[in-house]
Amino acid sequence: MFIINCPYCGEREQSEFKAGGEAHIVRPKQPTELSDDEWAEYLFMRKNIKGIQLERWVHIHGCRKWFNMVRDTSNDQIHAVYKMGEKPPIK
Amino acid sequence: MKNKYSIFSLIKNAFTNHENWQRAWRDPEPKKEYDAVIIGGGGHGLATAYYLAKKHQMNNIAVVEKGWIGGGNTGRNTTIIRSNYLWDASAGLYDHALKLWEGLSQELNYNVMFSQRGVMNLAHNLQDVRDLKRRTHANRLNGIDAVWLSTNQVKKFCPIINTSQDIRYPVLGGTLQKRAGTARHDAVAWGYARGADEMGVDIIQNCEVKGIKRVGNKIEGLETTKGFIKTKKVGVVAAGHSSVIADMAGLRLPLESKPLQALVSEPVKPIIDTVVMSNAVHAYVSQSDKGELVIGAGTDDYVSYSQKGSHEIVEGTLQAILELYPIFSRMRMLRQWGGIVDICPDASPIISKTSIEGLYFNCGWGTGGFKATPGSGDLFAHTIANNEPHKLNAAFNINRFVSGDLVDEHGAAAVAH
Amino acid sequence: MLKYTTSINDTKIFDNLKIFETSPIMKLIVRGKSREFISSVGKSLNILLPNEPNTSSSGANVTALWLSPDEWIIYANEINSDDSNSYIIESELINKISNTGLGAITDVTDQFVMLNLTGEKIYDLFMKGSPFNFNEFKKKKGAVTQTIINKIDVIIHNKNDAEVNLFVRRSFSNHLWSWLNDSARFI
Amino acid sequence: MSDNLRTSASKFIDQTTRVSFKFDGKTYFGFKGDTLASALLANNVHLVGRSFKYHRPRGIMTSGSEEPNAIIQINKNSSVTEPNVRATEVEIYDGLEASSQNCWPSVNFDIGGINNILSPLLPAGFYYKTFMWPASFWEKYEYFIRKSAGLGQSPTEPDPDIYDHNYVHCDVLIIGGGISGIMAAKISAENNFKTLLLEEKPNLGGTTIYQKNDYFKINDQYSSEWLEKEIDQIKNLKNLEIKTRTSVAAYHGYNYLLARENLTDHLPIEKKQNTIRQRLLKIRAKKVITATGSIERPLIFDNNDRPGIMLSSAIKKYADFYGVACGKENVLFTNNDTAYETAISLNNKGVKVNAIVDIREENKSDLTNEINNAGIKIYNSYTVINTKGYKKINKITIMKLSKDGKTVTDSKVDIKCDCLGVSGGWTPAVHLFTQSGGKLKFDDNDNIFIPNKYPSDQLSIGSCNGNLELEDIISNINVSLKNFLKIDKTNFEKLKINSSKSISKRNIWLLPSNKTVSKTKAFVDFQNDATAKDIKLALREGFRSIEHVKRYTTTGMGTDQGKLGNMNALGIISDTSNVKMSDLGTTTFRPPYTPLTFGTIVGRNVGEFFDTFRKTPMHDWHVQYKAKFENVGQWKRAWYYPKGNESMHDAVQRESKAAREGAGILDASTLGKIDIQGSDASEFLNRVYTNAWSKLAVGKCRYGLMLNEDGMVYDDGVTTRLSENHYIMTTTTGGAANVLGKLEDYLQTEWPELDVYLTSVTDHYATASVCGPNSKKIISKIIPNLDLSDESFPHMSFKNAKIGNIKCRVMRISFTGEQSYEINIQANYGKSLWEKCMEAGNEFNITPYGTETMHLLRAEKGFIIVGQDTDATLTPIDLQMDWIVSKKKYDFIGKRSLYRSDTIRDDRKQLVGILTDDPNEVLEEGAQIVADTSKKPVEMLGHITSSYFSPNLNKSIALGVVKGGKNMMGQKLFVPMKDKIINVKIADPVFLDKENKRLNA
Repeated sequence: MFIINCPYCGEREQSEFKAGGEAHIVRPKQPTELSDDEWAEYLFMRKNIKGIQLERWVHIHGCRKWFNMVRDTSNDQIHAVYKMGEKPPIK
Repeated sequence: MKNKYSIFSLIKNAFTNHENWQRAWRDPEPKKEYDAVIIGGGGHGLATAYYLAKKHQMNNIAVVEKGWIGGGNTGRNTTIIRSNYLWDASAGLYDHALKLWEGLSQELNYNVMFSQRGVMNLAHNLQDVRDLKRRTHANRLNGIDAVWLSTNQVKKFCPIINTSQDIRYPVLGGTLQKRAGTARHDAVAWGYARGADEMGVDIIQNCEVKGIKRVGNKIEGLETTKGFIKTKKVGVVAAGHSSVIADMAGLRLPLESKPLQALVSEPVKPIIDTVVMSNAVHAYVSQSDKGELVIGAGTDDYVSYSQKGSHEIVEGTLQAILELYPIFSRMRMLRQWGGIVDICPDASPIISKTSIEGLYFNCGWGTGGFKATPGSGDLFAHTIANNEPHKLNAAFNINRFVSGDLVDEHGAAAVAH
Repeated sequence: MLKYTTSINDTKIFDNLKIFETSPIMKLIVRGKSREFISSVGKSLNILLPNEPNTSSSGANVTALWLSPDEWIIYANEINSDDSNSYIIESELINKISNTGLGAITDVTDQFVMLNLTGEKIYDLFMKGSPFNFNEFKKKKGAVTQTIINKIDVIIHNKNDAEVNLFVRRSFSNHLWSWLNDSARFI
Repeated sequence: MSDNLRTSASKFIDQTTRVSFKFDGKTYFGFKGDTLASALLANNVHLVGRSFKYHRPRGIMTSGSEEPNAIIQINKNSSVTEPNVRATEVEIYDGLEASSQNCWPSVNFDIGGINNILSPLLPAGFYYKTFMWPASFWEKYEYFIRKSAGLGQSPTEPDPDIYDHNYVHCDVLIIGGGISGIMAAKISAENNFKTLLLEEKPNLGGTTIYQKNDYFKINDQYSSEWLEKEIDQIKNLKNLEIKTRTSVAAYHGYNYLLARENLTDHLPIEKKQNTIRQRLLKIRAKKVITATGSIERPLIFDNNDRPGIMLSSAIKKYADFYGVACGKENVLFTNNDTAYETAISLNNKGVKVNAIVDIREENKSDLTNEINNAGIKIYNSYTVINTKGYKKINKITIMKLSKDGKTVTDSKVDIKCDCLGVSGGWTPAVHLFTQSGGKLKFDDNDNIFIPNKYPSDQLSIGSCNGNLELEDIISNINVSLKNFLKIDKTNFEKLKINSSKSISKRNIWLLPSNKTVSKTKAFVDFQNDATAKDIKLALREGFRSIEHVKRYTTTGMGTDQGKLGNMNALGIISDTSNVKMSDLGTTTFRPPYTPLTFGTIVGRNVGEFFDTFRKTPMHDWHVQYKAKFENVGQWKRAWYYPKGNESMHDAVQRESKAAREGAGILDASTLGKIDIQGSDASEFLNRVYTNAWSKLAVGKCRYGLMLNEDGMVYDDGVTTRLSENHYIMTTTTGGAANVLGKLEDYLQTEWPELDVYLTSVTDHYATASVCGPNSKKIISKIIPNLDLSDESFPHMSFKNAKIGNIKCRVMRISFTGEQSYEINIQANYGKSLWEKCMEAGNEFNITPYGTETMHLLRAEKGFIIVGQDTDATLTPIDLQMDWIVSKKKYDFIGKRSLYRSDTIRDDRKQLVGILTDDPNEVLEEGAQIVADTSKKPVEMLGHITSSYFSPNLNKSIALGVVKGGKNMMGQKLFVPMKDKIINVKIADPVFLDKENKRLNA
């Protein structure tokens, strides 16, 4: 079980959080203008990286805020967390 | 066959103190070129190679495995085999596999210990009842031997289940597929490996793929830790690592790789002689030939390749086990482990050509791939050999995620264990 | 007239531990972001809304707990009568905040059951079902945390040495209550 | 067999308290402080079990949790009996009952012993090679395989004991209370770290605490005496908590560890009642110090498994700690000095040591002289080639080793013995370290794997770190702890230490004998009967990887998880296949370190606490009026209210009629309620619902349908505009939490620019829904001053109201098709409101109805239930709800997916009404629908989603999804059941009051 440093509440146990998958997949502003392929890319296709991944988490049993995380999926080491809308810390 | 297995060969070899058994498979260095290369030496990959050689006369082929064969999900799963799926496409796929299981030990001359001890799926709320009845009706019409059981029939078939109606999520009934059961996971990989090797397939272990060479839209070969291997056809059966391989070819897949855990108890004398699954409370249990209770837990909600999951998942599963089997409270967990499962949004697999000529993917089996091993291998071999899907895996193409024609076992029936 | 029926309405006493429900206690969720919002709430309640995470601030009539950067729960320090559910503070805030578009005010008086726990054994009890690290929390008067106890969401306010107020959603309160009592047998 | 081998008094054993216990039905006596193993040995009982495969007689081999043989069943009682318990860990108490396992009829005469004779036919993996003919026979073979496999018996009754959990957060966790752990604990605690010290055994001090040997001294005292003083001191340190009988089971990432605290297993039966048996500690430590010690290795030679063959260190512990001699004629067989310590201990107690067989050519150490002085013969450069004695060893045969150690020479020498102590060196217990993700390196000098890379803030000290000698242990602790705890000095820097050094070394993994390996039975994994020849066979057959060999031979897969066997297996593999140990690597050590009771893992989360339940404010009323309940998510919802011994069907028919003819009342408090405020609230609703909201007037209600981004129906409910910028949304009962989560997600991550606040008020309101022709009259009695005229309070509108002083909200909305009012009031007034409604409705025969009747009533009107009529594969178009999908809106969640090539197809499954030709035939929900039953496999067009007998229409009705159903109105189809085929036809899904007269009546 990880220890996650919620950008708002500080270090908490993983059981207070929920994972939300790959980060920085922006919802298309004009979905109707996308082809089926482009829409499928947004909807289903994922990098599913082995290694350093940027992903979304929410402090569901705490402040209910979504935030982003830099995590190495090969060993589960968390390198950083950052708020929604912020740029990922260079790493 | 160079050394056929039987009671007689055992007796014969006993006289020479078993010093004359030959290798089950060779340990060759890769050739310069193959007609096809399978990436991934798990059950599905080895079965694919076996059927390519057996049914499609492609003998100049290789299986490359970055570790040791059968070391991935093949050797880590809870070995449940069943075909009582809801949708026609799934039923067709999994029952094709089940039929192959029924003759597999003889086909391979290797005892995979396929044990048709039956699989029960329990219902714990009214919607479960609707969903499971819906499935049994569909199964019946698809010629699959699943039947609905009342709570009393459940109790009769597996007396140690707590069917009291006062518990938190009482058992309201269930389904039973008698032809379903379990098999010895390692034996499946080893049996297919031995069979494929016999027909000339090179099984190359400790050989990791580092890159995929393509010219234009055509596959040219693979960069591996044992050098470059030239080939025009590559079948990827890399389970949790599918996305990693896809990335080498510049593809993205609709997959997420998540930790799935399982555990076994200490071995005891026979106490439960069937397989019981409960999606609602997340408990899957059977007893191995060795006497261990084999228990499947759920997946974590985050992507991970660490082969470790969180303890809370295991705890939750054992809570459910004790809710249904209070008598197991004093049993002890002997071993717990994790695997990496690649999950599709619709919880159905992909057995498909790709946009790249000569590149084929077999992935997305999620938590339920073992049961499909022979069928998956057979159909993937067909797809690779003919560059066209078999009618049984046509529905499991990658394009369904674009067109929207999903095979949503997930939406229709919880988790596809 | 309508009878007032609380969810727990019981008091349990163990060695070094006492638990009971305090009611009726007015509770409001206050949402907003702007500085203007903060000061306006502050004026109406004459307390400073705590902006430091996991803290609280207390005034003459109400206590405010930090829940998130734009969310606080405010609860009355004294119980109010049970034959009315109109609160001056609420209407005051609705005028000053909701109606001016500065933020949102929501009455959650019965959304949450407030349990009061006193005694040396409070944290031994929590340890049985909460992954939260109370080592520092218990030393910090006024500290606030949202976490889980036996899989149920709770808000915990360190009111005083060996005294906390615990907020739990009403529909979960009976289950939490019986779990707390069962656990208390073993501390 | 009853002769007493208790040799000397031991202060660790309370010889004044006799404890009586039963083993295999026979009564024995031991003392307080004995383990079952020590007590049995004191009674000269070695034979305690039979091996897994060959059923060979096996005796006690070790003194700890690594025991592979002495695996026994505890207790007869079917609810508390426990299989596979290690006799070496059980502390005896009065009334303890234990028995041998895996033998029949008895451990002394076991039919299964036949397998030993058949063993030539049972090499590694034999079962993969046979039992294949005839194919159909596998189940029969398997039946017998299963019967002979397995060890003990599972309980067959529920466990009466209580288990518990505790979360623990500390600065420094120290695992292991041996000399290293104790020193570390003192240093840590005295430097103000909140420290927790865990020891799996009942006492602290490890092996040092009974070390009384002139060649191991600290500050000129016996190391044991010195350590005792240290232990007394640390017991009073305020920062230090010490737990014994507590074994760490798992070491996960981020220093998260699980430990099992054993509280009652050692207590007499009467003291075990109504208290916690075991507690699982969930420990989060800032720093972890692993001091788990090391495990002695057996030596691998022919017939090395007989009862009476034990680890040399175990013999020493039984003598020094328990005051028990394991034999009267002892021989030690070793490749290192520790066996000499054992010999000295035995000799000092006057226990006869016949000889020491040492594979080393020579041995220069202080201990050697001591042995010589004692006149004990040492056979240097000799090895044991065979042993005799079926149920107890009585003789060994030794031969001289060749220079290269590959063969034996000269003549055989027989040595008589009833106990053989073996020592193949020491294996650091790195299990927890590797579980945590730590990487090992191989030390060729001592032939051990030791910690190399730490994955988290942790440290290994003592012999688990490869420091096998007292002096190294202490000096290493001084150095490493300073830097680990960032302190400048430790308490132990000026100790005076004398410790005998073991200089000469010789290691032979598989000892040669005068027979070829394939003719020997040299056991590597004792419990699973895996022998050296099995390993060689596996390699011969091409199983190269260590994991392959493990799985093929089952080495290391017994209940001891290879604690004794794995290193020797690796060594043999390395020698046979000429791969360096360092390249070979180890198998993965998986949690738990020692088997962990299911009950302990689950704690008190059983029965009532298995899962949370949620209750509405009216719950107690429903109980009082005998409602049957349905689980909906975590909620307990009233399902129906049987009167007297009314059946469910009759109750539901009665409730349904009453609701349409008089009045009905439903507890709708479980529906999710989300308070939505902010200047962009309307825009927000436009984006999350398929229909348009901007134009909804204040005071009006509207039904909304929510999709997933994939276009499939996700949730539905009525949302009311309370004021310009204030809405209240209702969701399905099961969907509430997910909907709020999903909305917050979009708000925070996709549309942060929107000024909208969401707050759950599900629990704040109790909701009573009164419906039926008399509903208006009833409401007017409860709220007299509320204008209920259709003009001012039409269907789909809302009013604030007061009942006495209590504010409430009244919505005129209907899920039944009847005129219907929903009163939302603060939860604590809910029960009273409900009672008021019952009272006011009494004259109109108001009837409380549950979820089942609700489902029936809405089905009569063709209203869907998300999750029952939908299954995440249906779009609103499929549901024939095109009317609710705004064509004008630019975008909403899921819109784009509705226009994919397969989602716009016309032949998708669509929701339709279904009527049976026989109006009394009620279809089964889930039954499939077909057009043509002749061709196989039958093509399924869809299935029945909802089905009821409607008392108001006096016929059966059903909803279902059918391929292309919307263009098949009136078409005849079939529902094939197991035993019959039911004729049906497609109908309009609205069966009752299509014109909605009743709503406004």
